[in-house]
Amino acid sequence: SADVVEYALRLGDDSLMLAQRLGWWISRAPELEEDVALGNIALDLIGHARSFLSYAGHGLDKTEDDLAYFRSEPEFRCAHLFVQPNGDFARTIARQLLVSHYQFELYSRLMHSTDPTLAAIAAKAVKEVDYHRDHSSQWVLRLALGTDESRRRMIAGLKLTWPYVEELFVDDQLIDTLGDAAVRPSTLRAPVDSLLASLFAEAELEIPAVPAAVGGGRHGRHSEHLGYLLAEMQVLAREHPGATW
Amino acid sequence: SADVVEYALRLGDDSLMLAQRLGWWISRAPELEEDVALGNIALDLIGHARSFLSYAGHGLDKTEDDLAYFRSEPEFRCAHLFVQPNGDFARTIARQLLVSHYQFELYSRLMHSTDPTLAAIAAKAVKEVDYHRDHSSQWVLRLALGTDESRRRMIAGLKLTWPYVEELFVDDQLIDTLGDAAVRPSTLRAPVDSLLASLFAEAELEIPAVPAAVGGGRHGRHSEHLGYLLAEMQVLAREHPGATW
Amino acid sequence: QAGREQFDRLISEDSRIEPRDWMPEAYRKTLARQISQHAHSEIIGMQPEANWISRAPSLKRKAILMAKVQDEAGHGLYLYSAAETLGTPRDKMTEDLIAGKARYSSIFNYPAVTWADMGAIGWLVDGAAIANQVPLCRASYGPYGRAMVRICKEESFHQRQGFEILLELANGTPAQKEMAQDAVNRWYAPALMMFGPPDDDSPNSKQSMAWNIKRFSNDELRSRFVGMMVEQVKVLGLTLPDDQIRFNEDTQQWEHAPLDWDEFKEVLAGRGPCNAQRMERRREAHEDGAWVREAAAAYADKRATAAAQQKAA
Amino acid sequence: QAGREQFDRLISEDSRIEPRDWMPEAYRKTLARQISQHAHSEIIGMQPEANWISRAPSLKRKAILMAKVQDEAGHGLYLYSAAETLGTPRDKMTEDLIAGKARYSSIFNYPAVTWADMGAIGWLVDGAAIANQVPLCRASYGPYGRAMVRICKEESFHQRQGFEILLELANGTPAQKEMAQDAVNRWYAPALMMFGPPDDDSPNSKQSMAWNIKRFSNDELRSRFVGMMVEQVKVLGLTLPDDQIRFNEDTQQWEHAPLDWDEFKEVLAGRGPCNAQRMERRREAHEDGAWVREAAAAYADKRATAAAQQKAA
Repeated sequence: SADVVEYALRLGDDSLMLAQRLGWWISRAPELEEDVALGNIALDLIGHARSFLSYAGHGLDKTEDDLAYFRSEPEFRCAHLFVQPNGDFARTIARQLLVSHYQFELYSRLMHSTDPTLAAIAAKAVKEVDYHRDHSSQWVLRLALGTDESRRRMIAGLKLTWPYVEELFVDDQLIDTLGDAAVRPSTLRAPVDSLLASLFAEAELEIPAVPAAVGGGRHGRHSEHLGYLLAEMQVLAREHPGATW
Repeated sequence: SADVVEYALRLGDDSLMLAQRLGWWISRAPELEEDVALGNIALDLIGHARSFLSYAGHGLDKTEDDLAYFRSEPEFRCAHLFVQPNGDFARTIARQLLVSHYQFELYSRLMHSTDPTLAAIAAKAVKEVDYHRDHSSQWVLRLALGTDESRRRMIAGLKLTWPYVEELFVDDQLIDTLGDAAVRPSTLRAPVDSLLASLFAEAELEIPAVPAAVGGGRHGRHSEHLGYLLAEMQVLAREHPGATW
Repeated sequence: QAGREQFDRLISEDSRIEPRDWMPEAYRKTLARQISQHAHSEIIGMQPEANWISRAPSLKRKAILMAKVQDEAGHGLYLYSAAETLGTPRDKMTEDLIAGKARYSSIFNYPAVTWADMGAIGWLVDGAAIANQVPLCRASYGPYGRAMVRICKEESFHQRQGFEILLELANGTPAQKEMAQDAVNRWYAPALMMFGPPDDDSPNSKQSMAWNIKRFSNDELRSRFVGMMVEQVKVLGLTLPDDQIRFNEDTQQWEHAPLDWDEFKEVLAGRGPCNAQRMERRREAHEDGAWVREAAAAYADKRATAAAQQKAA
Repeated sequence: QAGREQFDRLISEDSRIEPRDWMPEAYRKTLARQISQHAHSEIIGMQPEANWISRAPSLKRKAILMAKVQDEAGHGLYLYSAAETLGTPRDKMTEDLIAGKARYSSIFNYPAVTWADMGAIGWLVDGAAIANQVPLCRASYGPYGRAMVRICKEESFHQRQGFEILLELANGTPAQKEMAQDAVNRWYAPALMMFGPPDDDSPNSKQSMAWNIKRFSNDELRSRFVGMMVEQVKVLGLTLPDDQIRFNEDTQQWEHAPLDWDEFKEVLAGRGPCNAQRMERRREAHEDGAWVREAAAAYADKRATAAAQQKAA
């Protein structure tokens, strides 16, 4: 249905944008092991994005590439968090921490979706996201408890990222309509908060006291960052419309 | 003639690319006075670019915007120096120092070109570039003689920029053909070197001991930087082909 | 006491207070807050427009936009200078901004997501700014009034450019026209809110009016602005997203649909779409520039010392 | 003395030398230089391809390219480990690279300016690398040979992917086909030069062959490679930019046009198009990552200390 398509776009666009961001690190990470690790995460995310976008494309008679390369900015459905700039390694890790905890809770429920395709994609993705969650949690501990400098940066990275968390947990009409085919975002807040709370306790970190930013990504209202990301991501495909690669 | 068109593209593309780079600083400079100063320089450069590209466009039945927004990467004729990344303020100043000394010597000769349009554009531009030269020279002194940190950065910025100087002074077939309509790049090397030598003496700086990079920009062989710059610069215009703004 | 009398006299004559004149502490504080807030707005206000410099769709528009954003830095400079005459150094004001202690106009916490926003910001946001600022050219504090004269001249120029951008889009392709209408839809209400809360919810206005800083109430200015816009939007061939605009013959005021003051307060409290981003960018530029400012200061010191030694020798 | 005899015996039997075995200092040095240079090439070689990750024109290609560049980081890791068994720690090798004291394959000093370069690099550059490396799987030093086995497997996979990219382009639109031919034209000669200078100008080859590190001469490998490419390019429907390729029945070797060894030496001396850029990027990543590595080390120390204390208590 059109509603499932819309929902699949949200899930696919989230992962696509974050994969695009993470790809930047490959060849620039603090150590070779992280070129590999961040590359793995980006690859997993692009895999999830392809599954969700292909599924959405079925309903629209479009390919995953039509959707990734030939939609304009307001047609994307990603939340703002996924498009946030990489910043330094700590900021990237902060974003990854929040995303992976959110996605883990989401997929571990979505695998019971009444929509069998969504359920199948989620069942596969949840195992990978579990590793992402572990990767970012370990880094949060290292950075928060490592040196003064790394602690300062970890705190700053969390602070810059925190305003974009709230949007992840906002319900809307689409969610009401989809019923048990989708996962209700607001139900994910408590489990995510509780896991983060125990990690933060171990890392001696506080929840940043910063106001939430207004989102709107689910309805095509994006931050100023997305335009640049799309200009770069789509440039070649758009230069050769109709070509195959 | 086609040769003058080609030459005007070189001059126009140089200034256009540097204006595009400098525009980034407006709203990000180290102090408000520099938002204004770098903005002025960028504006001057975009003015020069428009003059040269309009002139080139005459011969090609194209507008300045056709040339800026609808050429593909190998059709641009800028030298690599003008497309180098901004880096920190010191690197931007290093690039500006080299460009403005080169352009000053170039335009102060080109104003005697046998091509009256080129001569007129150069005569106007040379006065503005004289200010650019002064602006960057003053900053080189401040940074080189200011603090240890600023000196370290100034030296690093010069070192990163130096490989791209040599390309500016390379003659080729086109220059031979144009005769007195153009300025022979190799003749600019000595005056530029001598002015830089006295500035460097005052700033207690050395010419960086780094090898020159192979250029090729005049013949459409660009560095990896240009593609990104164009993707961003051209994205909107290309999304709306045929539109006016 | 003589100072107080002179101050009161100057105010009652509608003359100008100058930096060396005696002034009540509350007057000084009100002005310092207002002028620095205004300066901060110019500086933060550079960001949404700077966002389109690199992507401006023609070289002419790119040049105009660069010049405009650069002018805003210039306005910031005049205004910080004016505020400095009240005793607060620029550094301190900048620190307050970075630390989140100082305010700037909430409108800049909305994103500029399309090129048409360059038109809508020029036309609506600069338009509202001018409506606010023209009376400030007669503000009782001399340096502020004079800065405003200069700024208003440039702002009208900017507003005309914004109007032109929209006009070009509105007469362009269907996609361009749609982009223009969408931008007007998004910026209209935030622009109206730039005049500040309704008069019955604006406790400080009265004192500012008594001091000849403010000349008209928030609602008066807003009403006048709506009246201008409703005419101009017809020339554009676009519409304002408000079907309740009408001229009330009784009050001789333009009326409009109620505004969402809850949203205004949310954004003011930091919960707008771009508050965090704007502050981060400003902080980053300031911190990244620290070594440059230190170098310039150290170099100036060295030169001064050398000059003094030369003189002594 | 016993060590020397054992070493000579192992070499003459074409057996493997292992890290704990005695080995001549020159053998150790030659290998350490060769393996670390090879590792550096993997790491610097990530850059031209990483340059297209964000712009890859389909999601499938984006994923394949990401995986490839990531594999190169993995190859770097195996090779640094192999080199470490000869006594040089990874940090030291990295520092030498950053300081410009260590070499890497010159081919990566050319820019990857179009998407077709992803094809040409895979097909020609990885192709040449494989031709070079397959014999190294039998290199006398055990850890090197074993690393090469693993790497060669992945490289052939990469080469096939490069070939597929070119095949798709060559069968695509005229613009795509032109892009593919242009990339082949640019990468062909640099790829041939990857085998190193001609045999009469390669003074160290003989010793390396005596030690069973090298198995074939530079020219032999190059000739064999040209023979493979000249067949494959027909399948692509493209041409190699060399009209002098022919099989010499007398020598049983493929011949090709003379190569511009002056350009090779220029690039080797740092005067290629991208030498400065590649080094800068690596230095920047290394320096920007220093605080992360320090944090990880400090955290590991704290954990170890805490564990030790717990054990003691």
